[in-house]
Amino acid sequence: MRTTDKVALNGAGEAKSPQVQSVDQPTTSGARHEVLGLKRETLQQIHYQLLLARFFDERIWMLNRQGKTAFVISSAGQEGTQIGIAHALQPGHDIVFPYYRNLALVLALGATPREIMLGQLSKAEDPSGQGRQMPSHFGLPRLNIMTVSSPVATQLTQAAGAALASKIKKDDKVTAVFVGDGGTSKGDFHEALNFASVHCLPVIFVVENNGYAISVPLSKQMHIQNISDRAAGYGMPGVTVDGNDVLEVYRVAKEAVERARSGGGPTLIEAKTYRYRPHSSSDDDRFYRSREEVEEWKHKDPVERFERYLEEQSLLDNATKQKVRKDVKRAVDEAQDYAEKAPYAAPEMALRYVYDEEVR
Amino acid sequence: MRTTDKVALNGAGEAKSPQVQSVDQPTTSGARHEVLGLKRETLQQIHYQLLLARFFDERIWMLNRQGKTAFVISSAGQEGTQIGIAHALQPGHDIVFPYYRNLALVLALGATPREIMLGQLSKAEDPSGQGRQMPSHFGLPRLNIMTVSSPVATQLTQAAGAALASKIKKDDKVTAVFVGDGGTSKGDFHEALNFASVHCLPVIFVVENNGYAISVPLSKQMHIQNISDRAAGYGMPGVTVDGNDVLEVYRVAKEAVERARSGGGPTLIEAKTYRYRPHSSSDDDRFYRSREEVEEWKHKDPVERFERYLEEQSLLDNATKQKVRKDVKRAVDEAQDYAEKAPYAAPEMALRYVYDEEVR
Amino acid sequence: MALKTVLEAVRDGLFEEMRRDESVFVLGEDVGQRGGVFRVTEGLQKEFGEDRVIDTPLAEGMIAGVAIGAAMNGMRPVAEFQFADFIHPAMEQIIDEAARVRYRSANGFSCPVVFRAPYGGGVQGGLYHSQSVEAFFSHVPGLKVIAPSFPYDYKGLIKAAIRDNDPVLFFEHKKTYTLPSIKQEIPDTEFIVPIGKAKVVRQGTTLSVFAYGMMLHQSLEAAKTLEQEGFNIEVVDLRTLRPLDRETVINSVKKTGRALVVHEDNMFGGFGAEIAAILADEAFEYLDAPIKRLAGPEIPAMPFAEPMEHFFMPNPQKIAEAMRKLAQY
Amino acid sequence: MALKTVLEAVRDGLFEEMRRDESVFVLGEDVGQRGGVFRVTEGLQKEFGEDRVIDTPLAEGMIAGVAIGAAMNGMRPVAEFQFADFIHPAMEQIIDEAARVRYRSANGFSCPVVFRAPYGGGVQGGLYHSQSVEAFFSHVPGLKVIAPSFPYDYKGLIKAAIRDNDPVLFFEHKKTYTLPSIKQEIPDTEFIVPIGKAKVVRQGTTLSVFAYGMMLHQSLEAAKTLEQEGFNIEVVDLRTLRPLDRETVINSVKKTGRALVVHEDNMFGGFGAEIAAILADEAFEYLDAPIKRLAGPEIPAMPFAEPMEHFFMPNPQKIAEAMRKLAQY
Ligand SMILES: Cc1ncc(C[n+]2csc(CCOP(=O)(O)OP(=O)(O)O)c2C)c(N)n1
Ligand SMILES: Cc1ncc(C[n+]2csc(CCOP(=O)(O)OP(=O)(O)O)c2C)c(N)n1
Ligand SMILES: [Mg+2]
Ligand SMILES: [Mg+2]
Repeated sequence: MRTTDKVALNGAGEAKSPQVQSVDQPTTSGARHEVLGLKRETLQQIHYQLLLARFFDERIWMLNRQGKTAFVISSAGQEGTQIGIAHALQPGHDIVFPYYRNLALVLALGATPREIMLGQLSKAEDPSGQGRQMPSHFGLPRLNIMTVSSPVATQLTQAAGAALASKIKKDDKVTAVFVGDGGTSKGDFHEALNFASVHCLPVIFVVENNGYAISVPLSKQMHIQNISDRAAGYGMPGVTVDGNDVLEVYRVAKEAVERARSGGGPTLIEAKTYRYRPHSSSDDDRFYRSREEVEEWKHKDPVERFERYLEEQSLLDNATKQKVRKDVKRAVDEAQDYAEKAPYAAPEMALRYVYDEEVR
Repeated sequence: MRTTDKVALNGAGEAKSPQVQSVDQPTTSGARHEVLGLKRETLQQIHYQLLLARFFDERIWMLNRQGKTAFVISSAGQEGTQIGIAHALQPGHDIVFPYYRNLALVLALGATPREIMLGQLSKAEDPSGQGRQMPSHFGLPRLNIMTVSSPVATQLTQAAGAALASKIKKDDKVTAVFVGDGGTSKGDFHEALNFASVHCLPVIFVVENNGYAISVPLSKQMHIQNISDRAAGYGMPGVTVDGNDVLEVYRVAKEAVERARSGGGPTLIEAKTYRYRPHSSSDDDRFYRSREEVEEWKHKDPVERFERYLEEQSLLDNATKQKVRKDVKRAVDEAQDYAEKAPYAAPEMALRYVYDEEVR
Repeated sequence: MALKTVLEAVRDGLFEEMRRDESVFVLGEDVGQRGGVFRVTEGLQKEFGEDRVIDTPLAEGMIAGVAIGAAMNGMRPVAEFQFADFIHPAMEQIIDEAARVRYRSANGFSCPVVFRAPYGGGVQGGLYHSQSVEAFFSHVPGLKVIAPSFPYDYKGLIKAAIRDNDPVLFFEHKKTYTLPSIKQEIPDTEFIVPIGKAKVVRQGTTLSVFAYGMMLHQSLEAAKTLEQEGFNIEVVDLRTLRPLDRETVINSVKKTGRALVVHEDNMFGGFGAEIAAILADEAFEYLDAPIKRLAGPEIPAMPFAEPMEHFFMPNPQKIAEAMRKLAQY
Repeated sequence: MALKTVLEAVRDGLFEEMRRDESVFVLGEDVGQRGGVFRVTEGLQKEFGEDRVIDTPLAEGMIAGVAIGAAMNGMRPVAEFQFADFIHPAMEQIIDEAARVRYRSANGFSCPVVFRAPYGGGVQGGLYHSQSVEAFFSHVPGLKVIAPSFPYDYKGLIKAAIRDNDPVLFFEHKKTYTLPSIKQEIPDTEFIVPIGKAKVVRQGTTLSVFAYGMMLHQSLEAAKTLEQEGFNIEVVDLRTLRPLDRETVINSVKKTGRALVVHEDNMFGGFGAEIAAILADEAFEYLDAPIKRLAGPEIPAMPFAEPMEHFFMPNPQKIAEAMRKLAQY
């Protein structure tokens, strides 16, 4: 694996999303976050990341309407799952195979708004591939965020392979891989979970169950209630979690990551959640789901729920709420401003990097 | 689907294996076969078919040693499973997707020794394909025994497709598909069971778990005890059965077939059994399993067990035992005699049947 | 007569065949309620119901396997792959199974199934929504491969494919789906276009161009340009890639003595290689110039960013330039 | 120096590279305890243990995906497909993933993996144990495709493939595995054969033959026959199919003016088409005769019954006849 620091931006003058710290130590009683051992700063990070992801998401849809980006695919509604998992990992040490829906995840892992916006606008400095891929096809060597492709579910066996390498090398890394409910119907899901279980690999499989594979509802995808029920068929633990409850997601993920790191093998985590937007900017979800259904889910919004929790714990006041909103807006404005000015890769650059260019 | 009666032999002077009758009516109490509603004639058929398959199998290994056939793959040890399932089906009406291990199955379904021997010796009259395929790659249009290929597990989604067609056409057919334990690791298994369950299709999936995929033992194939445990992940019934107990196999298969036919959807049946021979005539099993293990299984031999049962029920005396052995020997001798004399397809025949030759 | 786009032509063909033959049914991802991501199957589920227009789980290998099994049991499935890019999980079923069912059983069984797939680039689809995959399948005996260019042929050939008794891959160039400039008047009366016949869509004497899909249209545009320069370009619409209409291809070059093959797919081992190889053998004595191929560059797939995508795609200017060079050789 | 078969040469190469580099490991069906169904990996598990010689479940897509993921995490996997015929379930992973990891990430990630597969017929393997699949993969940018003929090259090229920083398909002709007639003295000292270089294994002036694997050996045999008839055949061992050594191929034909390509795979869209297409373009002025291809017939795969299998396979007689015709053109 080789890095592209030449294009990975860590430049000054840039609003960075706070880095995730390694997991804090749990206490036994008290408020939920205390039981989970989450420090106040961590809660503030989570809060910031939830709002950043949501706001960034709204911004790129706006850019799409303005004709400034040809394709948008959204994490709106699923931030709770993605950020909850991110905090159970050690960014930069652990290995992550995201999928195209994982904007909130990669931001929480430490990708900067600028890095992501450069990808969204397909500019030469896009660290995921100089604009070669569609937006949201993430990839960031410095954070072990493995390059995302479009074919659904191919990342699952690859994640098992990365975890196998960690087992052979004894490098203490855990691999986390993400897939949608639709992706679980593909043979890759079966083959990956089976292999990971046979070899007791340090990997967690995260299914973001948002109820649809584009237009195809769960009822036409599978004849079971919980995707996590499939774990038993591989002799691995499986858990279903409310994906819009970031603290609960963190709890089950932390347990799974610790099990994986300590040699206990893989876990299947199903997070039940919902996407607010159409599948992508090329989709129109009115063909296949009611506005009522979408509205209903918005009452379970992961961002609002977490803010309510912080307020109940009097860890969040209105002034802070406004400040954070200002901060994320500034971060996204700056990212957009930089990315819009940034140049495209030269056309002939399309010919580069088919093979290793350093030998012969 | 089109038939090849021109090559399917039903000629006189040929020792036929008795046809399977449609399932008899069960009584509620008494001996096992009575509870299952199996008439004496059916038991005699089963007995004949068990011995025929075993004897046929021994004969083709002999032919292989004599250099008369280049490839042998064996059902020896697994006859109990295959013949038990066959009797729960309606041969010629129901649809069967076998795999290469299913010699006993196709004989029990009504393929004649001559038809099979013509395939074993790759002669022009081979009804499965005029000698184009390796031996034991069965296929017999008149019995809806669908053409077998070598790639493992590809038949599973095809069986789901055939069952989907039956559901659309309402033709009252049940599809039965067979695969080994090794084949369950391939994505096809997952995709087929999932689709069949979503659409509540009239299909039964039969896994012949003989403990090995060539040399790879179960422990390196999966991290579970029973393959039938995977059924729950698709919301379908799954059952594990002693594959060497032909009556027990028949019982679970009958239940599954009736469920399928009555609109109750698919079932996964795992039959635990064992192959006595190396994987095929190209294999040497001494590389990967002990003679002791093989011997141990021979004490659970499905043929002996069924004969013991018949004797306990005083449904079998020594005279009959000897007669049946003579009968199967004659049937196989006749088949070999005919097949050895039969001609090969002309070399240029290799060019035929790439596309439908009846149009243009 | 009615003016139709490529997309409407395919859809009309599906409607007509499903009305004509009860054994025809459609399956694929999002083909039902959604009417397909390109809306090719729009309205089918409403008319024919969920039994004959099936939204499948996401698994291309399963889609192909189910279609094959249903075909072996008397149906005529039309399976859609949402993008040709995603056909790879089905290659085992298509190449090892569909293509061999009839052959391996010596005509005992058959597999009348149609595999539809939108292919081709220039739509900002990036690496995985722009691929051309015809080279993989046109190599395989037992399969038929169709890649039309005009609405009339799309309709006539999808109907022929559905009635064919062997497996057919039917490739639809997504950039041409709604292209207004290529709309055609299509008769309301039933018609079929035979599989295996190419068509000289522009008579010429200077050189012969062989193409299909979007490249066929761009070649015609380039031919117009060269006409003003006094060159008289013959353009052959291949329509069917396997079985190839060798006679039409060879006769065209016997007439012009010069050949140019154009496709989007990369050149090395692409479909154009077979055309060139056939001509280098069977039209050798008639060749007045090297056989030329214009194709996508040797990179894994089409980049997303517009400047790079534009760099990748052949276009009328590049084609015209290739024609000029070859004409002046 | 020691006299080695093709099989021993590959095995020796694997042993040497696994000893040299801890990141090299082997995975596949039956490769461990069984030492492979052809015994190519015999002894590896004993020396390197179960962690580095892994018997996998039966799932080729998984084998490829696991290898790719391990490669992205710093390993150099050597994945075996038990037969090339069964590589199709892995095509999505090989074509869409392995071949594009470096490209799509603009050099951010790489995928140094070797996919080994025994291919080819004439061994009574029937439809599914005899296939040649090189045409599918040599078309794909981002992949390298190797198909050696002699033991020395098998060893030197498997070592080169393992050290290469990009995905390599390594095809081994199963009929040549233990062929005594082609055993070679191989130096005990370490050596590498560079990827991308063809080799003129027989100098000639009458015509040039291009082949690889079993067909290369049969072409040499045929060349001997023609020598007695006064013809002087040049034979080129392609060794690497992608990237192809265009220079050696073109220069040979510039010298002889005649070209014959031989392979087992069926002709239409086969690898020979690309060779012919390149020559029809870049060696056009030097051609004295049509470019000829000798290949398997246009049927889905090789039948099992010996008379039909024999009918399918090219052989020295057929090749000699093709040479004669071309020489006398
Ligand atoms: C192999 C493959 N088939 C089809 C597609 C087209 N496609 C892209 S996303 C998608 C649905 C995925 O749904 P899901 O896995 O639930 O993820 P979600 O988008 O809902 O998060 C489909 C069918 C694809 N990208 N890859
Ligand atoms: C897709 C595929 N991969 C590999 C093979 C080679 N192969 C043939 S049989 C076999 C093992 C199958 O084991 P199992 O499914 O348990 O069936 P069994 O032979 O034990 O009855 C393998 C690996 C194949 N035929 N197809
Ligand atoms: Mg979903
Ligand atoms: Mg087995």
